Amino acid sequence: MTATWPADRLVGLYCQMYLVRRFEERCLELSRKGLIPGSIHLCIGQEAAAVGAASALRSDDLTVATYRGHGHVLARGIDPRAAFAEVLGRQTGLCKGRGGSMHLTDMSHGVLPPNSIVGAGLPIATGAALAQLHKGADRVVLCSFGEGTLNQGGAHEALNLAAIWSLPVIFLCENNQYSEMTPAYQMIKGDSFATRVAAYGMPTTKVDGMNVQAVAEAVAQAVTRARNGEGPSYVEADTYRFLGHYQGDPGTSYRPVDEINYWRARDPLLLLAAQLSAEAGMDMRLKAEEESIEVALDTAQQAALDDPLPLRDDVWEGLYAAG
Amino acid sequence: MTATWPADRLVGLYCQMYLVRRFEERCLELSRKGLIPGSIHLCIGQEAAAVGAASALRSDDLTVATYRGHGHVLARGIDPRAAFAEVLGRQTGLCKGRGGSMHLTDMSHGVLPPNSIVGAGLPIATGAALAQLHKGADRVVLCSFGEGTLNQGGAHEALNLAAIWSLPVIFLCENNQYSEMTPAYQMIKGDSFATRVAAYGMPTTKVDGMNVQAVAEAVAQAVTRARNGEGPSYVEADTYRFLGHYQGDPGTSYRPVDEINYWRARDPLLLLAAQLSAEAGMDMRLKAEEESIEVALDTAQQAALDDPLPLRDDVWEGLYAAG
Amino acid sequence: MQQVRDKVDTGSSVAAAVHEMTYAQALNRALAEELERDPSVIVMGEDVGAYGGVFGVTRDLQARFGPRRVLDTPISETGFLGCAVGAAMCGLRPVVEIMFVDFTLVCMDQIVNQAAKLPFLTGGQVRMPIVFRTQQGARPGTAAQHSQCLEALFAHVPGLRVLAPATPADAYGMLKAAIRSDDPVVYLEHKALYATVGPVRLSEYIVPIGMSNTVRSGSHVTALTYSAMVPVVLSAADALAEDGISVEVIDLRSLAPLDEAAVLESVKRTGHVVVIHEGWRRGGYGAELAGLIQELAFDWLDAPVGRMGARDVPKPFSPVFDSVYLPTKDSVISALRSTLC
Amino acid sequence: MQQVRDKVDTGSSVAAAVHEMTYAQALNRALAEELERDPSVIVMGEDVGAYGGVFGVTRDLQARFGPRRVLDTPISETGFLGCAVGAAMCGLRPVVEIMFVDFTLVCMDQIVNQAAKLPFLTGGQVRMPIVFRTQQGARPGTAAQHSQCLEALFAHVPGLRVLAPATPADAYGMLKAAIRSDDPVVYLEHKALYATVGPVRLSEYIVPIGMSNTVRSGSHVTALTYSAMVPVVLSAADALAEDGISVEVIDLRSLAPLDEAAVLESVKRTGHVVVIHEGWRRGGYGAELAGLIQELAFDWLDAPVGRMGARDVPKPFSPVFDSVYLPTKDSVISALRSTLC
Ligand SMILES: Cc1ncc(C[n+]2csc(CCOP(=O)(O)OP(=O)(O)O)c2C)c(N)n1
Ligand SMILES: Cc1ncc(C[n+]2csc(CCOP(=O)(O)OP(=O)(O)O)c2C)c(N)n1
Ligand SMILES: [Mg+2]
Ligand SMILES: [Mg+2]
Repeated sequence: MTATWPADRLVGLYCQMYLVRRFEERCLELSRKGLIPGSIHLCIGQEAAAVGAASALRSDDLTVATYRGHGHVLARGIDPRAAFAEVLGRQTGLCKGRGGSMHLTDMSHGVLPPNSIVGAGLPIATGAALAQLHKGADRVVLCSFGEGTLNQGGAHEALNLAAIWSLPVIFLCENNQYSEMTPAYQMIKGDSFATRVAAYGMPTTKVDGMNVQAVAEAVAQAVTRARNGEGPSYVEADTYRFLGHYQGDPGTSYRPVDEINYWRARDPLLLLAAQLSAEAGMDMRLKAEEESIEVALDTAQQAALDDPLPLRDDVWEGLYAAG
Repeated sequence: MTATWPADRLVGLYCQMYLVRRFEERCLELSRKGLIPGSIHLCIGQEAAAVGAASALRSDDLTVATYRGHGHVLARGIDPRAAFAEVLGRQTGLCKGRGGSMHLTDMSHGVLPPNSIVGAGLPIATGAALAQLHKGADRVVLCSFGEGTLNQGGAHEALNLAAIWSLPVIFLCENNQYSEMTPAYQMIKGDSFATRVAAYGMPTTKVDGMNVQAVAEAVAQAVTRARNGEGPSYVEADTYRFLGHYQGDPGTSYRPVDEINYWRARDPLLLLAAQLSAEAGMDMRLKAEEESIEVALDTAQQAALDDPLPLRDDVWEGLYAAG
Repeated sequence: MQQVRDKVDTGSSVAAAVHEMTYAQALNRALAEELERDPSVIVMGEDVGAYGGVFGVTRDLQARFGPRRVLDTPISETGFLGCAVGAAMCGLRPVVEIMFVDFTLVCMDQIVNQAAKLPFLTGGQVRMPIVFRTQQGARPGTAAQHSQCLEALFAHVPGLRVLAPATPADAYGMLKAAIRSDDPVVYLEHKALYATVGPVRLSEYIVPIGMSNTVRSGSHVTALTYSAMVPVVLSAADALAEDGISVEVIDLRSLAPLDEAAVLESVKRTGHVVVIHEGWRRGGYGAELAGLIQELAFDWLDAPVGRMGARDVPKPFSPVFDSVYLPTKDSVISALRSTLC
Repeated sequence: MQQVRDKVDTGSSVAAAVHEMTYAQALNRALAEELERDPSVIVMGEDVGAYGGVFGVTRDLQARFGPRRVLDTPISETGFLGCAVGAAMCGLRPVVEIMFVDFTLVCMDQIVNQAAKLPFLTGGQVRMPIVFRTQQGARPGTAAQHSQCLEALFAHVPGLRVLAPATPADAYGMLKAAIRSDDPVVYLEHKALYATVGPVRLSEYIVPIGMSNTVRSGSHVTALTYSAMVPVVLSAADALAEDGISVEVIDLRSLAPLDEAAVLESVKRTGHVVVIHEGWRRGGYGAELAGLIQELAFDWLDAPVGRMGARDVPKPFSPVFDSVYLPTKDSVISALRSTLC
């Protein structure tokens, strides 16, 4: 990591992380009230990875995330109201209520469909990247996934394709130490996921996934490589999900309290706020920012709750191309 | 490699390679005459890998081979007549004519079903190994496949399973430089398949796949490890198929003549015969051995040709367990 | 709500005690008893060991039988299903859990090309005693990739057995039969059923593969169904009974093999039949039933075989669509009614 | 042998010249023309580039259009199919070759969970113009893992189009339609047909998706078939004609969507119908046809819908079984005859 970035820049990242955090906390609340149907997979604790990575992208770059993708998607600047509306199953949702929490897509913001099949996103990201090369565009593709995904064969096929075709993809592994309820390092021999990826012939880096600037810098390097036609890279962010695998899992039965506490003390928002607070007046400034985000989210959430449901008779919509 | 083995031992290996070579040349002839239906995938040129590896096994060990598996299967000591009968689709065939050339199975000789889906054999081999551990048996499993197979995701999943569960498997990669008509090194970045495998946490070795003793020794080491409960290993034998991918492919349009000639000069039978011929009387001895193999194959082939076809009405046989 | 009238109990019922338990508990119990009974039975899957399975079906099994018999796997379905195939050929009896049926699509090769075919193509040299346990079905808020019912795919493949229990009793008795079968069984649980409670006669209660269950007798129309549609159809039948319409409800339970005799007997008696399932209608399991019934009971049919299934779209997320996506009590009532007109 | 009577030619036929060519050449020609016409079309697959495809379908395309448009891939079906899915969402029109349909079982997720579902679940934000080219079918000496016909699996999945051309003309005209379609198309060629020769009207000859072809008119019985069974059924029809039995043969060509109108019109006219295909009979595509026909033409049927498919076993290797495994001219003759008795 280079020197600490100027405060303004860091405040921007803080605000995005705060937005993601609060969006998800609100989702959890809505889910508990029975207003969000089905499962939601929160990235609370992992915001620095999503926000740091997205900050390294150009607005026309592309993102391929997963079911744990709220952070990645929001960090691309999509409309929170449309995101709320989607998880609430409203017609005004990003996917007109057809996708839900696991599939928040916004092609107009470079957000391709997040995937709920573990590993499926990596090949898809290579294809998005291939299309850019093909068009002579210098857009890059950010593909995020969890460490457990590296046990899925299709992910390996994609890593190899990206390497041999020198595709502009950044593979961002958010190593949150668990795959569902299973400890990550129980499912590999040794202690490195990166070695596997390196074997395909691409550079790998490990960063502190609780430090948003560190993630942003590592991803920015990978983006530069990709944009310059030097091919894919792998960035692994060490992180932790503070809650369970999904809203129905307390996340406490299979993880030691000490471990949870250790990571919670490394909350990416707390760390950055603490760092920034050296600056005079910063606490107040952050507080003000938080409040304005809160207001925006209030408005977005209420609007989404008031939004109409899809019409039942439109159940066929989108299935086939017109004609 | 240690010192050269005693001549008797090498003659034994030579005979096996000769048996494989001649079995396959006969198959090719039978295929050209229209007597063998469908495709056959010959391992001519690669005999040292199959024979060397099998020589390191105990008779109760297990083999999981592929569609290019005649060598591996014959080297386990199965009855050539039953093998001929199978490729000819006879009721007396190893699989009663249901399997054919790609699936020569003989459970009584430790030969599990060879597979014609690229990569499918690796997970299956891990399961066979798991079953041995489970029973407290010290049998090991030899799993052979081509280098192109390491681009199939399922193969990676199996390598990882074998590593984390410390399974007694020897992964033998016969790197014959091509996957069908595609040059192997065009489909990976860099020049090592082994690095990928090493990343799962198992030892890897590369051997001259045209030197039967070298293969035998490398596999023997891996077998010892496996039998001692030290887990899987990977052995990569550099080799070449002298003919096409299958009998309908001359194998010449996509491979340079120089390359073919280079490898043909390294024919594992020629190399071993040349090495042995330093010994007095050896040429005569090998000739005699070859003749007796020839006679045995004549008999086996003729018997198989005379063997009955399956009965059409037995088409359901074997589908479900009795009862 | 549900009247289970099993025709057969092949086990010794000496020590048979009836317990109320959930579908998930019944499965758990069956697994525990089979692990106990036969040392060659092993259980594998994601989060099935230490955690006990995301639906709790394998709870406590690892603690009781150890990590060599109850194995946590990486997210490597092709890997561990293939591992089960290899193990089965070498004498083990693996019960593998594929967490959602949707994920079978990443490992179909090991089910369809390997498990289903190897016994046959080796001329019967190997047998394949594997149970592929998985769960399917749509629930409010499940989306397109976590909600499918793929029984039609599996039932098309020679070599596979396909079972779909609807009650705790069957979950228990059919899982035991599946584990003891020497053929590969695709065992389709339903996510909506795990918490349902019902009586289970323990010990040697086995439901033979291939046997349906007539859960309600009737004379006017036959309803063929299975899995989570059974209670829906039963409640439709209850409602129709009040109007004097007598519906016979058959819970097929075993989709491959099918209890053809029971189906034909009923259809020939009523002359009217509707198939109800949650898989997509086009090319669904109901297509096979319709094809078979119209062929073998043509002269007895007073109306075409009715087919109800999910709408032919991926499951849409918003629950507003649920009632048009799946058959409901109301839509079943009207289908049963209209086949009689 | 085959009388192709297409009903529609939507293209300009100004420059249309008729050439004799093989099915493989017709496919090659269609690919070349579409690559030429539309720079967003790309071709991917194993050995499709430098070598030109193991069946020669992509011959010379890489030389002509370069390795960025015609890509050789590793043996990574999940990888390159997923790559096609991603590329299609970003504006390319990938045509991927899966060498044998049997191998779709290692990458079914990308076809069924991704390509078929993403357009719908994104609320129509993305389209999926992919052609999954593959070939299926049993031939003498093909064994269980290289011989399947899996159209029933694909036709069950909402969101997919499923095509199966029987002639060089259709191979050409339907591939062009598939490439121009914005929906994912599973394009099922047949290994036994690649070398068959027939007339092809080049240039803008397009066979719209969803249109069947009545390849022989008849009045006594309707035979519904497709792919390599078309010539078999036609020869059976020829033989029956000598006995005064008039068989109408419909080559369905498009399995999803189905040309329901044409099927029903014919069946209502003849009152007798037999479906003939090479996929397994149980749960095969014929089941859907039987289900549909008995439902929509119940009162017109004089006999049950007959279904012929492969025996419900994995394809056995020995050719001695071929005549019991697949429908043959003789077995088709007797099925057509017996439906009339
Ligand atoms: C092919 C497949 N197998 C299993 C699952 C069930 N599943 C959903 S998330 C998950 C764990 C993924 O772990 P990881 O990749 O580390 O991501 P994380 O959830 O920790 O962010 C599993 C097993 C799935 N969705 N797809
Ligand atoms: C899943 C799958 N994809 C493709 C094929 C077609 N195929 C058969 S052999 C082969 C090449 C395999 O290459 P390699 O692993 O190097 O083995 P070799 O044939 O050289 O011995 C291919 C692509 C297949 N059988 N299975
Ligand atoms: Mg994780
Ligand atoms: Mg090779």
